[in-house]
Amino acid sequence: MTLDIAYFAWVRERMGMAAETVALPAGIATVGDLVRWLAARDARGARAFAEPGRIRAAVDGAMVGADAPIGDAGEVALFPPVTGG
Amino acid sequence: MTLDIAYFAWVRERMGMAAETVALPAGIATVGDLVRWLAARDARGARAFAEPGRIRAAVDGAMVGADAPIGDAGEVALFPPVTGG
Amino acid sequence: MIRVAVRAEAIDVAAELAAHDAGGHGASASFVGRVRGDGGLTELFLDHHPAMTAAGLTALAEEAARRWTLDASTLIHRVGAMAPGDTIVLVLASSRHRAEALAACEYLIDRLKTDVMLWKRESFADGRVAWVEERGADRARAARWG
Amino acid sequence: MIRVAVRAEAIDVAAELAAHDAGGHGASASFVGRVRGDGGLTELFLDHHPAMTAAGLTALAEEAARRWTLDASTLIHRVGAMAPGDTIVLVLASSRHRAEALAACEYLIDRLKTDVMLWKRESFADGRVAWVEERGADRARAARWG
Repeated sequence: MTLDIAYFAWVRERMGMAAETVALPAGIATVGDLVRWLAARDARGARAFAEPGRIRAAVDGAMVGADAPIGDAGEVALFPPVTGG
Repeated sequence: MTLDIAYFAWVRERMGMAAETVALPAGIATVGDLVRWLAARDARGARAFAEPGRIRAAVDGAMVGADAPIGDAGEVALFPPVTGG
Repeated sequence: MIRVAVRAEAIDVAAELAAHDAGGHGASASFVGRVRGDGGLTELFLDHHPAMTAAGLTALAEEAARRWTLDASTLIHRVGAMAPGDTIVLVLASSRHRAEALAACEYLIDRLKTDVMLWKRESFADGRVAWVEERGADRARAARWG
Repeated sequence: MIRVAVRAEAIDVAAELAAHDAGGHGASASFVGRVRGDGGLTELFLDHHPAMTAAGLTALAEEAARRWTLDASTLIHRVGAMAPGDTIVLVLASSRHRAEALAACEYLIDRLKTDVMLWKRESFADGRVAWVEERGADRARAARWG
Protein backbone atom coordinates (compact mmCIF):
# COMPACT_ATOMS: atom_id res chain seq x y z
CA MET A 1 0.00 0.00 0.00
CA THR A 2 1.27 3.47 -0.91
CA LEU A 3 0.56 6.67 0.98
CA ASP A 4 1.14 10.37 0.28
CA ILE A 5 2.68 12.17 3.23
CA ALA A 6 2.85 15.99 3.41
CA TYR A 7 5.14 17.82 5.84
CA PHE A 8 4.81 21.39 7.13
CA ALA A 9 6.88 24.01 8.96
CA TRP A 10 9.93 22.59 10.79
CA VAL A 11 8.83 19.04 10.09
CA ARG A 12 9.13 19.84 6.38
CA GLU A 13 12.53 21.49 6.88
CA ARG A 14 13.89 18.60 8.94
CA MET A 15 12.58 16.05 6.44
CA GLY A 16 14.13 18.08 3.62
CA MET A 17 10.97 17.73 1.53
CA ALA A 18 7.39 18.98 1.40
CA ALA A 19 5.84 15.63 0.48
CA GLU A 20 6.62 12.08 -0.49
CA THR A 21 4.85 8.89 -1.51
CA VAL A 22 5.83 5.88 0.53
CA ALA A 23 5.15 2.18 0.30
CA LEU A 24 3.87 1.38 3.78
CA PRO A 25 5.27 -1.78 5.37
CA ALA A 26 2.80 -4.15 6.98
CA GLY A 27 1.90 -3.31 10.59
CA ILE A 28 1.62 0.48 10.13
CA ALA A 29 -2.04 0.90 11.15
CA THR A 30 -2.22 4.28 12.90
CA VAL A 31 -0.78 7.78 12.57
CA GLY A 32 1.35 7.01 15.64
CA ASP A 33 2.73 3.88 13.91
CA LEU A 34 3.59 5.99 10.85
CA VAL A 35 5.43 8.60 12.93
CA ARG A 36 7.43 5.91 14.76
CA TRP A 37 8.29 4.24 11.44
CA LEU A 38 9.46 7.54 9.89
CA ALA A 39 11.54 8.31 13.02
CA ALA A 40 13.27 4.95 12.68
CA ARG A 41 13.68 5.10 8.88
CA ASP A 42 16.62 7.54 8.58
CA ALA A 43 18.47 10.44 10.23
CA ARG A 44 16.08 13.04 8.87
CA GLY A 45 13.08 11.21 10.20
CA ALA A 46 14.83 10.75 13.55
CA ARG A 47 15.32 14.50 13.80
CA ALA A 48 11.85 15.49 12.56
CA PHE A 49 10.04 13.06 14.85
CA ALA A 50 12.32 13.01 17.90
CA GLU A 51 9.45 14.37 20.01
CA PRO A 52 6.23 12.70 18.84
CA GLY A 53 4.28 14.73 21.42
CA ARG A 54 4.98 17.87 19.40
CA ILE A 55 3.62 16.38 16.18
CA ARG A 56 0.07 16.97 14.96
CA ALA A 57 -1.60 15.10 12.11
CA ALA A 58 -4.41 15.29 9.60
CA VAL A 59 -5.76 12.37 7.55
CA ASP A 60 -7.38 13.39 4.27
CA GLY A 61 -7.90 16.92 5.54
CA ALA A 62 -9.27 16.07 8.97
CA MET A 63 -7.30 16.71 12.17
CA VAL A 64 -6.76 13.45 14.07
CA GLY A 65 -4.94 12.06 17.10
CA ALA A 66 -1.96 9.68 17.09
CA ASP A 67 -4.23 6.66 17.52
CA ALA A 68 -6.25 7.45 14.38
CA PRO A 69 -6.22 4.66 11.78
CA ILE A 70 -4.63 5.37 8.42
CA GLY A 71 -6.93 2.93 6.69
CA ASP A 72 -7.05 3.65 2.97
CA ALA A 73 -6.29 7.34 3.38
CA GLY A 74 -5.00 9.29 0.38
CA GLU A 75 -2.90 11.78 2.36
CA VAL A 76 -1.49 12.04 5.84
CA ALA A 77 -0.19 15.51 6.84
CA LEU A 78 2.35 15.78 9.68
CA PHE A 79 3.18 19.13 11.27
CA PRO A 80 3.88 21.03 14.52
CA PRO A 81 1.15 22.81 16.52
CA VAL A 82 -0.21 25.68 14.42
CA THR A 83 0.88 29.28 15.04
CA GLY A 84 -1.22 31.40 12.68
CA GLY A 85 -3.10 34.65 13.16
CA MET B 1 -27.75 85.65 40.44
CA THR B 2 -27.98 84.70 36.77
CA LEU B 3 -27.38 81.22 35.32
CA ASP B 4 -27.04 79.84 31.79
CA ILE B 5 -29.13 76.72 31.24
CA ALA B 6 -28.66 74.47 28.18
CA TYR B 7 -31.27 71.92 27.09
CA PHE B 8 -30.77 68.84 24.92
CA ALA B 9 -32.83 66.27 22.99
CA TRP B 10 -36.52 66.13 24.01
CA VAL B 11 -35.88 68.50 26.92
CA ARG B 12 -34.77 71.10 24.37
CA GLU B 13 -37.80 70.40 22.16
CA ARG B 14 -40.26 70.62 25.03
CA MET B 15 -38.67 73.82 26.34
CA GLY B 16 -38.80 75.26 22.82
CA MET B 17 -35.22 76.54 23.13
CA ALA B 18 -31.64 75.28 23.27
CA ALA B 19 -30.49 77.61 26.03
CA GLU B 20 -31.52 80.54 28.20
CA THR B 21 -30.12 82.80 30.87
CA VAL B 22 -32.26 83.04 33.98
CA ALA B 23 -32.23 85.18 37.12
CA LEU B 24 -32.34 82.56 39.86
CA PRO B 25 -34.75 83.29 42.73
CA ALA B 26 -33.44 82.83 46.27
CA GLY B 27 -33.64 79.29 47.61
CA ILE B 28 -32.56 77.47 44.40
CA ALA B 29 -29.47 75.76 45.77
CA THR B 30 -29.26 72.41 43.94
CA VAL B 31 -29.87 71.00 40.46
CA GLY B 32 -33.00 69.36 41.86
CA ASP B 33 -34.25 72.75 43.09
CA LEU B 34 -33.64 74.19 39.61
CA VAL B 35 -35.57 71.41 37.90
CA ARG B 36 -38.52 71.81 40.28
CA TRP B 37 -38.50 75.58 39.76
CA LEU B 38 -38.47 75.20 35.94
CA ALA B 39 -41.30 72.64 36.13
CA ALA B 40 -43.41 75.13 38.13
CA ARG B 41 -42.49 78.17 36.04
CA ASP B 42 -44.63 77.59 32.93
CA ALA B 43 -46.39 74.98 30.76
CA ARG B 44 -43.25 74.19 28.78
CA GLY B 45 -41.24 73.57 31.92
CA ALA B 46 -44.08 71.46 33.32
CA ARG B 47 -43.94 69.23 30.22
CA ALA B 48 -40.14 69.04 29.99
CA PHE B 49 -39.68 68.21 33.67
CA ALA B 50 -42.84 66.22 34.43
CA GLU B 51 -40.64 63.21 35.29
CA PRO B 52 -37.57 64.49 37.17
CA GLY B 53 -36.29 60.90 37.43
CA ARG B 54 -35.70 60.91 33.65
CA ILE B 55 -33.60 64.11 33.76
CA ARG B 56 -29.80 64.09 33.87
CA ALA B 57 -27.65 67.14 34.58
CA ALA B 58 -24.17 68.54 34.16
CA VAL B 59 -22.76 71.57 35.98
CA ASP B 60 -19.98 73.35 34.12
CA GLY B 61 -19.28 70.27 32.03
CA ALA B 62 -19.32 67.68 34.83
CA MET B 63 -22.12 65.13 35.21
CA VAL B 64 -23.84 65.51 38.58
CA GLY B 65 -26.78 64.19 40.57
CA ALA B 66 -29.94 66.08 41.49
CA ASP B 67 -28.55 67.00 44.91
CA ALA B 68 -25.47 68.70 43.42
CA PRO B 69 -25.13 72.37 44.44
CA ILE B 70 -25.33 74.97 41.68
CA GLY B 71 -23.07 77.34 43.62
CA ASP B 72 -21.58 79.90 41.27
CA ALA B 73 -21.75 77.65 38.21
CA GLY B 74 -21.60 79.23 34.75
CA GLU B 75 -23.77 76.62 32.99
CA VAL B 76 -26.18 73.91 33.98
CA ALA B 77 -27.11 71.42 31.23
CA LEU B 78 -30.36 69.44 31.53
CA PHE B 79 -31.08 66.45 29.32
CA PRO B 80 -32.47 62.89 29.10
CA PRO B 81 -30.29 59.78 29.54
CA VAL B 82 -27.82 59.61 26.65
CA THR B 83 -28.37 57.29 23.66
CA GLY B 84 -25.26 57.63 21.52
CA GLY B 85 -23.11 55.05 19.74
CA MET C 1 -1.97 58.65 20.48
CA ILE C 2 -5.60 59.59 21.05
CA ARG C 3 -7.65 61.02 18.22
CA VAL C 4 -11.23 62.13 18.83
CA ALA C 5 -13.74 63.94 16.63
CA VAL C 6 -17.41 64.92 16.76
CA ARG C 7 -18.59 66.12 13.41
CA ALA C 8 -21.58 66.61 11.11
CA GLU C 9 -19.68 65.51 7.97
CA ALA C 10 -19.80 61.93 6.72
CA ILE C 11 -17.21 59.59 8.29
CA ASP C 12 -14.76 58.23 5.72
CA VAL C 13 -13.87 54.91 7.35
CA ALA C 14 -11.05 54.09 4.92
CA ALA C 15 -9.43 57.51 5.42
CA GLU C 16 -9.73 57.31 9.21
CA LEU C 17 -8.28 53.82 9.14
CA ALA C 18 -5.34 55.00 7.04
CA ALA C 19 -4.68 57.89 9.45
CA HIS C 20 -4.92 55.60 12.46
CA ASP C 21 -2.80 52.88 10.89
CA ALA C 22 0.02 55.21 9.91
CA GLY C 23 1.67 54.00 13.13
CA GLY C 24 1.86 50.43 11.77
CA HIS C 25 0.37 49.00 14.96
CA GLY C 26 0.71 45.27 15.65
CA ALA C 27 -2.95 44.63 16.47
CA SER C 28 -5.87 46.88 15.61
CA ALA C 29 -9.50 46.29 16.54
CA SER C 30 -12.29 48.40 15.15
CA PHE C 31 -16.01 48.91 15.47
CA VAL C 32 -18.19 50.65 12.89
CA GLY C 33 -21.83 51.47 13.62
CA ARG C 34 -24.21 52.42 10.82
CA VAL C 35 -27.76 53.75 10.61
CA ARG C 36 -30.25 50.92 10.05
CA GLY C 37 -33.35 51.57 7.99
CA ASP C 38 -35.52 49.42 10.28
CA GLY C 39 -39.26 50.03 10.44
CA GLY C 40 -39.22 52.60 7.66
CA LEU C 41 -36.65 54.85 9.33
CA THR C 42 -35.82 57.75 7.01
CA GLU C 43 -33.60 59.92 9.21
CA LEU C 44 -31.52 59.57 12.33
CA PHE C 45 -30.69 62.85 14.05
CA LEU C 46 -28.03 63.06 16.76
CA ASP C 47 -28.08 65.91 19.24
CA HIS C 48 -24.87 66.69 21.14
CA HIS C 49 -23.26 69.16 23.54
CA PRO C 50 -20.76 71.44 21.79
CA ALA C 51 -18.03 70.90 24.39
CA MET C 52 -19.01 67.95 26.56
CA THR C 53 -19.48 65.41 23.78
CA ALA C 54 -15.90 65.65 22.52
CA ALA C 55 -14.62 65.89 26.11
CA GLY C 56 -16.53 62.71 26.93
CA LEU C 57 -14.93 60.85 24.02
CA THR C 58 -11.49 62.03 25.11
CA ALA C 59 -12.16 60.98 28.72
CA LEU C 60 -13.19 57.51 27.51
CA ALA C 61 -10.05 57.14 25.39
CA GLU C 62 -7.90 58.24 28.33
CA GLU C 63 -9.59 55.74 30.64
CA ALA C 64 -9.01 52.98 28.07
CA ALA C 65 -5.33 53.96 27.91
CA ARG C 66 -5.14 53.53 31.70
CA ARG C 67 -6.77 50.11 31.58
CA TRP C 68 -4.86 48.66 28.64
CA THR C 69 -1.50 49.16 26.96
CA LEU C 70 -2.58 50.95 23.81
CA ASP C 71 -0.51 52.41 20.99
CA ALA C 72 -3.38 54.44 19.59
CA SER C 73 -7.12 54.98 19.82
CA THR C 74 -9.50 56.80 17.50
CA LEU C 75 -13.11 57.75 18.29
CA ILE C 76 -15.13 59.52 15.61
CA HIS C 77 -18.81 60.24 16.19
CA ARG C 78 -21.11 61.83 13.69
CA VAL C 79 -23.85 64.22 14.82
CA GLY C 80 -26.77 65.95 13.12
CA ALA C 81 -29.00 64.36 10.43
CA MET C 82 -28.09 61.00 8.88
CA ALA C 83 -29.70 58.58 6.43
CA PRO C 84 -29.87 54.75 6.55
CA GLY C 85 -26.46 53.28 5.69
CA ASP C 86 -24.52 56.30 6.99
CA THR C 87 -21.73 55.60 9.48
CA ILE C 88 -22.59 56.96 12.94
CA VAL C 89 -19.52 55.92 14.86
CA LEU C 90 -16.04 54.56 14.33
CA VAL C 91 -13.87 53.17 17.13
CA LEU C 92 -10.27 52.02 16.58
CA ALA C 93 -7.93 50.66 19.24
CA SER C 94 -4.40 49.44 18.62
CA SER C 95 -1.91 47.65 20.81
CA ARG C 96 1.03 45.32 20.52
CA HIS C 97 -1.29 42.60 21.78
CA ARG C 98 -4.57 41.53 20.24
CA ALA C 99 -6.35 40.86 23.53
CA GLU C 100 -5.74 44.45 24.64
CA ALA C 101 -6.85 45.95 21.31
CA LEU C 102 -10.03 43.85 21.26
CA ALA C 103 -10.93 44.57 24.90
CA ALA C 104 -10.28 48.31 24.56
CA CYS C 105 -12.39 48.53 21.39
CA GLU C 106 -15.31 46.77 23.07
CA TYR C 107 -14.95 48.92 26.19
CA LEU C 108 -14.96 52.12 24.14
CA ILE C 109 -18.12 51.33 22.17
CA ASP C 110 -19.96 49.98 25.23
CA ARG C 111 -19.16 53.03 27.34
CA LEU C 112 -19.78 55.41 24.47
CA LYS C 113 -23.43 54.30 24.52
CA THR C 114 -23.94 55.30 28.15
CA ASP C 115 -21.30 57.89 29.09
CA VAL C 116 -21.12 60.37 26.21
CA MET C 117 -23.49 63.32 25.65
CA LEU C 118 -25.34 62.16 22.53
CA TRP C 119 -29.05 61.70 21.88
CA LYS C 120 -30.70 59.92 18.95
CA ARG C 121 -33.96 60.99 17.34
CA GLU C 122 -35.59 58.76 14.72
CA SER C 123 -37.91 59.87 11.90
CA PHE C 124 -40.01 57.34 10.01
CA ALA C 125 -41.69 57.23 6.60
CA ASP C 126 -45.14 57.35 8.25
CA GLY C 127 -44.33 60.70 9.87
CA ARG C 128 -43.51 59.44 13.36
CA VAL C 129 -40.61 61.18 15.09
CA ALA C 130 -39.30 59.82 18.38
CA TRP C 131 -36.28 60.22 20.63
CA VAL C 132 -34.60 56.89 21.31
CA GLU C 133 -35.12 55.65 24.86
CA GLU C 134 -32.20 54.58 27.02
CA ARG C 135 -31.69 50.84 26.65
CA GLY C 136 -31.32 48.64 29.71
CA ALA C 137 -29.13 46.29 27.65
CA ASP C 138 -26.70 49.14 26.95
CA ARG C 139 -26.53 50.06 30.64
CA ALA C 140 -25.92 46.41 31.53
CA ARG C 141 -23.11 46.05 28.97
CA ALA C 142 -21.47 49.27 30.10
CA ALA C 143 -21.75 48.25 33.76
CA ARG C 144 -19.72 45.08 33.06
CA TRP C 145 -16.63 47.28 32.88
CA GLY C 146 -17.02 48.47 36.50
CA MET D 1 -22.21 35.93 3.54
CA ILE D 2 -18.87 34.26 4.27
CA ARG D 3 -15.76 35.40 2.42
CA VAL D 4 -12.45 33.61 3.02
CA ALA D 5 -9.06 33.92 1.34
CA VAL D 6 -5.54 32.61 1.84
CA ARG D 7 -3.08 34.44 -0.34
CA ALA D 8 0.54 35.47 -0.85
CA GLU D 9 -0.37 38.95 -2.12
CA ALA D 10 -0.50 41.96 0.21
CA ILE D 11 -3.85 42.46 2.00
CA ASP D 12 -5.51 45.75 1.02
CA VAL D 13 -7.47 46.45 4.20
CA ALA D 14 -9.41 49.39 2.74
CA ALA D 15 -10.46 47.37 -0.33
CA GLU D 16 -11.49 44.36 1.77
CA LEU D 17 -13.45 46.64 4.08
CA ALA D 18 -15.22 48.22 1.12
CA ALA D 19 -16.13 44.79 -0.29
CA HIS D 20 -17.34 43.58 3.11
CA ASP D 21 -19.27 46.76 3.83
CA ALA D 22 -21.14 46.77 0.53
CA GLY D 23 -23.96 45.16 2.52
CA GLY D 24 -24.32 48.28 4.69
CA HIS D 25 -24.29 46.24 7.88
CA GLY D 26 -25.51 47.83 11.10
CA ALA D 27 -22.53 46.85 13.24
CA SER D 28 -19.12 45.74 11.99
CA ALA D 29 -16.19 44.65 14.14
CA SER D 30 -12.76 44.09 12.70
CA PHE D 31 -9.34 42.87 13.69
CA VAL D 32 -6.14 43.57 11.77
CA GLY D 33 -2.87 41.86 12.68
CA ARG D 34 0.45 43.17 11.37
CA VAL D 35 4.04 41.92 11.37
CA ARG D 36 5.99 43.52 14.22
CA GLY D 37 9.69 44.25 13.75
CA ASP D 38 10.50 43.21 17.34
CA GLY D 39 14.02 42.08 18.18
CA GLY D 40 15.39 42.87 14.75
CA LEU D 41 12.87 40.74 12.87
CA THR D 42 13.43 41.12 9.13
CA GLU D 43 11.04 38.54 7.68
CA LEU D 44 8.02 36.60 8.77
CA PHE D 45 7.26 33.53 6.68
CA LEU D 46 3.94 31.72 6.93
CA ASP D 47 3.67 28.10 5.84
CA HIS D 48 0.22 26.72 5.03
CA HIS D 49 -1.62 23.69 3.66
CA PRO D 50 -2.92 24.26 0.13
CA ALA D 51 -6.43 22.97 0.90
CA MET D 52 -6.78 22.68 4.67
CA THR D 53 -5.88 26.27 5.54
CA ALA D 54 -8.74 27.80 3.54
CA ALA D 55 -11.07 25.00 4.64
CA GLY D 56 -10.16 25.79 8.26
CA LEU D 57 -11.01 29.46 7.82
CA THR D 58 -14.35 28.54 6.23
CA ALA D 59 -15.13 26.10 9.06
CA LEU D 60 -14.40 28.83 11.63
CA ALA D 61 -16.65 31.31 9.85
CA GLU D 62 -19.43 28.70 9.65
CA GLU D 63 -19.11 27.95 13.36
CA ALA D 64 -19.27 31.69 14.15
CA ALA D 65 -22.45 31.94 12.04
CA ARG D 66 -23.97 29.15 14.15
CA ARG D 67 -23.06 30.86 17.42
CA TRP D 68 -24.09 34.41 16.51
CA THR D 69 -26.55 36.10 14.17
CA LEU D 70 -24.19 37.44 11.56
CA ASP D 71 -24.88 39.27 8.33
CA ALA D 72 -21.37 38.75 6.97
CA SER D 73 -17.90 37.58 7.89
CA THR D 74 -14.59 37.99 6.11
CA LEU D 75 -11.34 36.17 6.93
CA ILE D 76 -8.25 36.97 4.89
CA HIS D 77 -4.92 35.42 5.83
CA ARG D 78 -1.66 36.14 4.11
CA VAL D 79 0.95 33.39 3.63
CA GLY D 80 4.53 33.28 2.39
CA ALA D 81 7.19 35.90 3.13
CA MET D 82 6.25 39.20 4.80
CA ALA D 83 8.12 42.25 6.12
CA PRO D 84 7.52 44.27 9.31
CA GLY D 85 4.40 46.42 8.94
CA ASP D 86 2.72 44.03 6.49
CA THR D 87 -0.82 42.92 7.31
CA ILE D 88 -0.93 39.21 8.18
CA VAL D 89 -4.61 38.78 8.91
CA LEU D 90 -7.90 40.61 8.59
CA VAL D 91 -11.10 39.53 10.33
CA LEU D 92 -14.44 41.26 9.79
CA ALA D 93 -17.75 40.31 11.39
CA SER D 94 -21.03 42.14 10.89
CA SER D 95 -24.38 41.84 12.54
CA ARG D 96 -27.44 43.91 13.29
CA HIS D 97 -26.23 44.01 16.88
CA ARG D 98 -22.87 45.24 18.11
CA ALA D 99 -22.47 42.64 20.85
CA GLU D 100 -22.71 39.84 18.27
CA ALA D 101 -20.31 41.48 15.82
CA LEU D 102 -17.74 42.12 18.58
CA ALA D 103 -18.00 38.62 20.06
CA ALA D 104 -17.79 36.92 16.65
CA CYS D 105 -14.74 38.95 15.65
CA GLU D 106 -12.93 38.06 18.87
CA TYR D 107 -13.90 34.40 18.52
CA LEU D 108 -12.64 34.25 14.94
CA ILE D 109 -9.20 35.71 15.69
CA ASP D 110 -8.78 33.66 18.88
CA ARG D 111 -9.66 30.39 17.17
CA LEU D 112 -7.68 31.26 14.07
CA LYS D 113 -4.54 31.18 16.21
CA THR D 114 -5.10 27.60 17.33
CA ASP D 115 -7.36 25.88 14.81
CA VAL D 116 -6.11 26.84 11.35
CA MET D 117 -3.20 25.22 9.49
CA LEU D 118 -0.65 28.04 9.54
CA TRP D 119 2.91 28.14 10.83
CA LYS D 120 5.09 31.21 11.41
CA ARG D 121 8.86 31.32 10.88
CA GLU D 122 10.82 34.39 11.96
CA SER D 123 14.12 35.61 10.47
CA PHE D 124 16.23 38.18 12.32
CA ALA D 125 18.91 40.69 11.34
CA ASP D 126 21.55 38.66 13.21
CA GLY D 127 20.89 35.62 11.01
CA ARG D 128 18.72 33.64 13.42
CA VAL D 129 15.79 31.81 11.87
CA ALA D 130 13.22 30.14 14.13
CA TRP D 131 9.75 28.67 13.87
CA VAL D 132 7.35 30.28 16.32
CA GLU D 133 6.40 28.03 19.22
CA GLU D 134 2.78 27.43 20.14
CA ARG D 135 1.76 29.93 22.81
CA GLY D 136 -0.01 28.75 25.95
CA ALA D 137 -1.78 32.12 26.14
CA ASP D 138 -3.27 31.54 22.68
CA ARG D 139 -4.51 28.09 23.69
CA ALA D 140 -6.02 29.54 26.85
CA ARG D 141 -7.82 32.31 24.94
CA ALA D 142 -9.13 29.89 22.34
CA ALA D 143 -10.30 27.47 25.04
CA ARG D 144 -12.52 30.18 26.57
CA TRP D 145 -14.91 29.64 23.66
CA GLY D 146 -15.57 26.02 24.61
